[in-house]
Amino acid sequence: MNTHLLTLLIFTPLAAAALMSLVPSRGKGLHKYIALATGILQLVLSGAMYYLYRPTEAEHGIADEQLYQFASHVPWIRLDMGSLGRLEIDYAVGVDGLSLPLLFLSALVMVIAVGASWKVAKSVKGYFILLMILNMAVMGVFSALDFFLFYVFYELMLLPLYFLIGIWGGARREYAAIKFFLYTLFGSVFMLLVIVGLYFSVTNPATGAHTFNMLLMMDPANHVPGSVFSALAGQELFGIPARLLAFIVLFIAFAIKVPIVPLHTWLPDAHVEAPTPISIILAGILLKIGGYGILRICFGIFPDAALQSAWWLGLIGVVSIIYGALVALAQRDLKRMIAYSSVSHMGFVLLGAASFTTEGMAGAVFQMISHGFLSAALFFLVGMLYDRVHDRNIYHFRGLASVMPRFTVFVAIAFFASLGLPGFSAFIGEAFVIIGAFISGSTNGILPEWMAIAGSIGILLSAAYFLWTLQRMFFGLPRLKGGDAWAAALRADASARETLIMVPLIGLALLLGVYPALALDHINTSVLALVEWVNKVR
Amino acid sequence: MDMQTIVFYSLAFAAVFSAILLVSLRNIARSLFLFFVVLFAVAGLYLFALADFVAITQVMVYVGGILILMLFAFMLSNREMFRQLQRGTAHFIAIPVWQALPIAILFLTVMLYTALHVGRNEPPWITASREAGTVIRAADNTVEQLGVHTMTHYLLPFEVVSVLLMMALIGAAHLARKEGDA
Amino acid sequence: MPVPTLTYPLLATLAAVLMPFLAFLLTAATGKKARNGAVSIAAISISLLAAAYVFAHVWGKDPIHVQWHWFSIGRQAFHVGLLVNNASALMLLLVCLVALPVHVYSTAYMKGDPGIHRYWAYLSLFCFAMLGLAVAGNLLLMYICWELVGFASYLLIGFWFTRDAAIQANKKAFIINRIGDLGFLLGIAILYSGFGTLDIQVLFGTDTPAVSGTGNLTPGWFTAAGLAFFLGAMAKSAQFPLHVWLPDAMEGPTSVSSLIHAATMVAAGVFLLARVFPLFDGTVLFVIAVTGTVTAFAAACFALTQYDIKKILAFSTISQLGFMMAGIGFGMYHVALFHLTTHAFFKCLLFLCAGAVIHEMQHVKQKLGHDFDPQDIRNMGGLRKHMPITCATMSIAALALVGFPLTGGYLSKDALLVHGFEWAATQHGMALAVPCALAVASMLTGFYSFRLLAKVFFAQPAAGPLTGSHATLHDAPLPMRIPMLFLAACSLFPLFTFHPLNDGHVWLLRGLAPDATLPPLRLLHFAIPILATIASVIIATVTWRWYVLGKYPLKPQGALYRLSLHQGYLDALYMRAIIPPLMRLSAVLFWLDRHVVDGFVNGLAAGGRALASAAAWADYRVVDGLVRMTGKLALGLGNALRRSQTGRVQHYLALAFFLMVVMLLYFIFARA
Amino acid sequence: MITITHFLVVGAWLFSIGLYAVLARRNAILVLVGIELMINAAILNLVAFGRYDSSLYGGQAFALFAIVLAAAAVAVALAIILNVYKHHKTVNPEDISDLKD
Repeated sequence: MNTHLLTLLIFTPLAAAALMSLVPSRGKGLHKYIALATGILQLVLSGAMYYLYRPTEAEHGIADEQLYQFASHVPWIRLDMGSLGRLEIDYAVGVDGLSLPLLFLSALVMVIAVGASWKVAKSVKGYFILLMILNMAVMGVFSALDFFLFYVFYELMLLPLYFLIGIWGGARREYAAIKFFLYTLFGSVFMLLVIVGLYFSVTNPATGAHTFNMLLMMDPANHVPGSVFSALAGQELFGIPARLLAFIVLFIAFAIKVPIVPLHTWLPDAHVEAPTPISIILAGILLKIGGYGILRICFGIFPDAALQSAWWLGLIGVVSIIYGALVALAQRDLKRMIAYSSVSHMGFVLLGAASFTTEGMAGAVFQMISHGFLSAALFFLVGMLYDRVHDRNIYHFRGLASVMPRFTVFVAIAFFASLGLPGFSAFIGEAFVIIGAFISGSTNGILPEWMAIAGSIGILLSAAYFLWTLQRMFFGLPRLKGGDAWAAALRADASARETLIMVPLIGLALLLGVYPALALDHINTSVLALVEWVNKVR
Repeated sequence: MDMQTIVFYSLAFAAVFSAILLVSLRNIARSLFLFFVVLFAVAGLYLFALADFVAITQVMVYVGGILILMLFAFMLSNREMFRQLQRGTAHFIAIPVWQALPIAILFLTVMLYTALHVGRNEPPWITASREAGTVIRAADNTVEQLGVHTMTHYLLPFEVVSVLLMMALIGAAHLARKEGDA
Repeated sequence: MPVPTLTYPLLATLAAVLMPFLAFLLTAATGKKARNGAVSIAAISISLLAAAYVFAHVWGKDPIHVQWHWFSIGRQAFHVGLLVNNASALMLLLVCLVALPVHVYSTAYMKGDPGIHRYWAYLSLFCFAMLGLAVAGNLLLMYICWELVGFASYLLIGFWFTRDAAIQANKKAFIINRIGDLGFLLGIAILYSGFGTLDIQVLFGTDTPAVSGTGNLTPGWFTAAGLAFFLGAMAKSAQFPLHVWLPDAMEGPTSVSSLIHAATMVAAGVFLLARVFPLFDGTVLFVIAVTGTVTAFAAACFALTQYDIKKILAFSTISQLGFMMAGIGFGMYHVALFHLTTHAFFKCLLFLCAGAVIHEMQHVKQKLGHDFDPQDIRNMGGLRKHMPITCATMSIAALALVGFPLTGGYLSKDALLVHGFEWAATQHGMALAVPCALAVASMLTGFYSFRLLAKVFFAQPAAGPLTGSHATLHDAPLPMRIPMLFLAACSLFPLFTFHPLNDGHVWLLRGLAPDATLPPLRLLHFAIPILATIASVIIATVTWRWYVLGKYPLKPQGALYRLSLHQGYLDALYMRAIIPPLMRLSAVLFWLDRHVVDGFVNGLAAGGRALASAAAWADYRVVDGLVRMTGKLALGLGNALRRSQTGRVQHYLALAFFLMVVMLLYFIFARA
Repeated sequence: MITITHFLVVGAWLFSIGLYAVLARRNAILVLVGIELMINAAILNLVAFGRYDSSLYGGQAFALFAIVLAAAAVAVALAIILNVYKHHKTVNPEDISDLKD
């Protein structure tokens, strides 16, 4: 199996960025074509990987290297630190059924984002270079198997995002950018502490040196006896078991990304202020990094603590679902409403993950993928409207269906797909999260049944706010705040480019809804391994 | 509380309060009069330390000499300068206040601490002197004793001081002469 | 799982289900050019033929049960399965039988509508989902079809999307149906957690159904599963108090109302309950029976005073669905399905006739240029002379609804009532109220049906748009008349039995009969049909006197009258007691989100900023001041430091004293 | 009973106030007054401690010397201030920064 495929996937954007920096700013068209070509190349690469990936049952749970394919493992930093031992940081990447679908999703969303950026006019060169750096960081995060490498990519992601929101954003862009930046940084700074703690708690059995390798961190056999995060030592910090504390710290770091209530307030601001492509990336990819981090790192390295706090995670999930949906109901800004609906939908991810059943967890991963497509579609649709009239207030529109029929069809499909209409991917995700959360009560006793029931209320509420918006904005006789000027601007229905962007998103949501095995076949082995891994600790 | 203590406290209070008022007033002339009060009160305090001659000297030299010197020297000089003195500083709360106040308070704290410390554990030489009985009593004739000691034991310092005084007087006279005379 | 062999009945089933779907795709792809609906009609015709073939093969013989692997989660495989047993075969055929006339009818009824291409697409989508629902062999698949029919119904109710009432109605319909969907989904979750499978054959099959035990479930959860499924059925089949969406759903085209909101989709709840029937224990059955009865009675009461012709029929539908539910509750799901079948025909016919009337009234409205409500029965009257065929067919349908002898309705409704009394005999005493209420509801049915007929066809038109403009009225065009006549034929008894007065010979009941039956009370089988018929005749006479001869004795201002007219104020209650608090809650939460949660974050930020500026101040004044002092200390040391020198005595003094204090402090502490 | 601490406390206050005047006031006269206050505080301490030395009367003798020296210092200082005023037309020490090069 080709081991360089993954590395190629990660660093292609970097090469593209370098190439772009050589192209003078005057060559305006060229940058976006380079970006598009890079995106398509990545899409092809990740598609090829998706096709070549062979799910294999892991013998030793998720710590088994067998599970990770396209892996490459190269020593990166080796530093003799005297009494502290040797510093061992590797360039270790590899994908399993958890990360591969997300990788493919990211590649697709990146192409969509480039497509959505077609009309960017403000310093095009810088914009696309930043986009490429972001692209690389995202790919790296999903494939890193070395915690240090992961952290580097994770932090690297922040910088371009900060500038992309802060320079190309809306009216309050600086506020939103700084808020986003600080929120994420708040989480990741503490994550670094845990990483260092883990580093000193884990040794590589092959070399005897401390290591940042995630897979080695997962296996309790590699823990240094008596070290702070050793599974057996049961150390305490501030009166809390150290492993639980570390789990909570990591969880908060990732939960900010997901985001959970009450750590979600960066999201509406960031989404509202960010330009459309960045909203798409934020919703389509960034939120998934949170979910991915929780599954891969929090659950993988601290299964014991994860089990201990599963009830709380489920509760947070349920609260996020209902709270996000209720707040979405109160919105007047279309983009903000969709942002809150993201909070609600990502709550399902947490609820499913916390159930620790294969159904729930697979549902959670599936929901992440599905939400990736659908939220990207939704934000793109909002962007289409905003591009035309520079307004997003729901109350300023009425009867759009008569003005822009094609656009309305897209919106209706995206809305119904998001509210969990069967036949679309969100339904499979949400239904199995609910089922998983429900059977958790009788199989492993982690989540009480009422959480599943409460979570399903979120499905009801999502129907309420989506249908209300549909009714309020799109149906009825046309009446626009901007009058004839708006009508004229809106008369231009979805263009060829916009249709070309929407069709694959909706098509994939539909495809996954009708034939979920496409994703589930890849997800299954990893989820099974993870569930068994966690349940082994009990 | 006996009479003695009351008088001591009132004198001490008068001294300290007048001093505080002195430094916080903007009007220089009033400050100088307050200085007069302070000097008198401190002279009174000397009496409690059984230093009657020092107290008298204080009144004579300071009140009769220095203070009058200060007042007259400037009040009798040109009017412009007097106004300038009257006005004092234009901005009372100036940056140096905030540097000075902490230092002063710090000093006060340190000294109060020391004073209390001395009060609690007496220095050994005081204890020794108390035991040896070499403590000045109210009945002692301090003027006589001082005169004797100045002329005998402190003769050298006395002479040095007199020379110094002479130099100061000559210097002051030199400084005070009219411009262009040199 | 081996790939199932494709037998002809199986292929026919697939064809029946998938043809409308193909039609949907084709129509959707063709877009605006697909105006005549030929594709859809062809598709549903093929479906009808296939369904008939399947029915012939399955009825009374072995059911078709196949499944294909769909996807796996973990080690658990999920299948797409078909299960065609008697009930589904019947449903399959019934849907096709009703859908084809409606399709044909629509060609005339919807003629000239600018969005007709959407209409055909939606209609085909609905047929696909409904047929899929009938044959789905797996609860998950069934759920999918279940939601899809709801979605198609949403689209069709809001077909005229520029009408405000229509889009309000479809939103309401979908959201209330969502409540039911949640019940269904939870039911699925409970069953899945208890039995680890969702296959209907495995769960409820004839051989050794899994639910004969309670699996991993406690009895409480078992009951809860039954109630959850019932919640699903309640919303879909418009049971009290979730029925409020159905009257509003009449905003859709009348042809849609006839197919979806009268004959097929709303009956899906009954069908679902019949499919999962073994799941219900005594408690759930009792709840179902009572809810059904309440629905039947309340809706019949509401129907009494409505003026909108479609609303009357809508409440009548709700009432009849209540009858079916009660039948399920009695444990007699075969009777419920029988009533479902007869009801599908006559209620569909009623709507089609009403559609024909509305169609004509619409023409009158356009011609006269008057502004009046073409659906209001107060504007009608005397239409018998102008629309004889419509009058005849509608009368047949109404008689079937009332349960007059020689009609299908007579057979099914009386069977239901009889079983109701038999069921009450097995329960404790209070249960007798249930069949009694049903009997009263049945009489009320007679009243509102005759009222409708009398007002529309027989009475003299009141002073309204129809006086003097009769010449413009004529019977419906041929494509509308044929379906009406066809359905009228189906509403009569010969389709079900050759013995018009005894339900004991109905082939349909025999084919579906459950294992356990209630102890029969012979007397009732004679008494109830006779009593019911007599009551109907009396009611018919009374309504004739009241409405046709104009001897109406009541005043329309009574409290009961208003209660009935406003549908028991239930809708108003929802609009006041549920929606505003929910919206307020969401507004409050948003406020909290902005001001408390986000306020906390912003507060932290502000605190951070304040701290930072304090630090900056301290840096400038204290630290920098110290630095400046240090600079003074280093007066003679060099040019760099010389710049910070003030050359002022007081500063040097301050420094000196400061250092002195420091020194003193050092001594003090060193000594201590 | 008036103990030595009493004197020391009063002395401390006077000294600090004087110090403050010296550091903070913007008028040379008051700076001078501040210095006098500090000297007075010192003298007070001298006489207070001098009570325990009846053999040599060191405290009181040096108190006398101090008073005399202070008087001399004041005379010289006033002369200087006068000259400074003539030169700079101000008596605010803040404005006199000739020590700076």
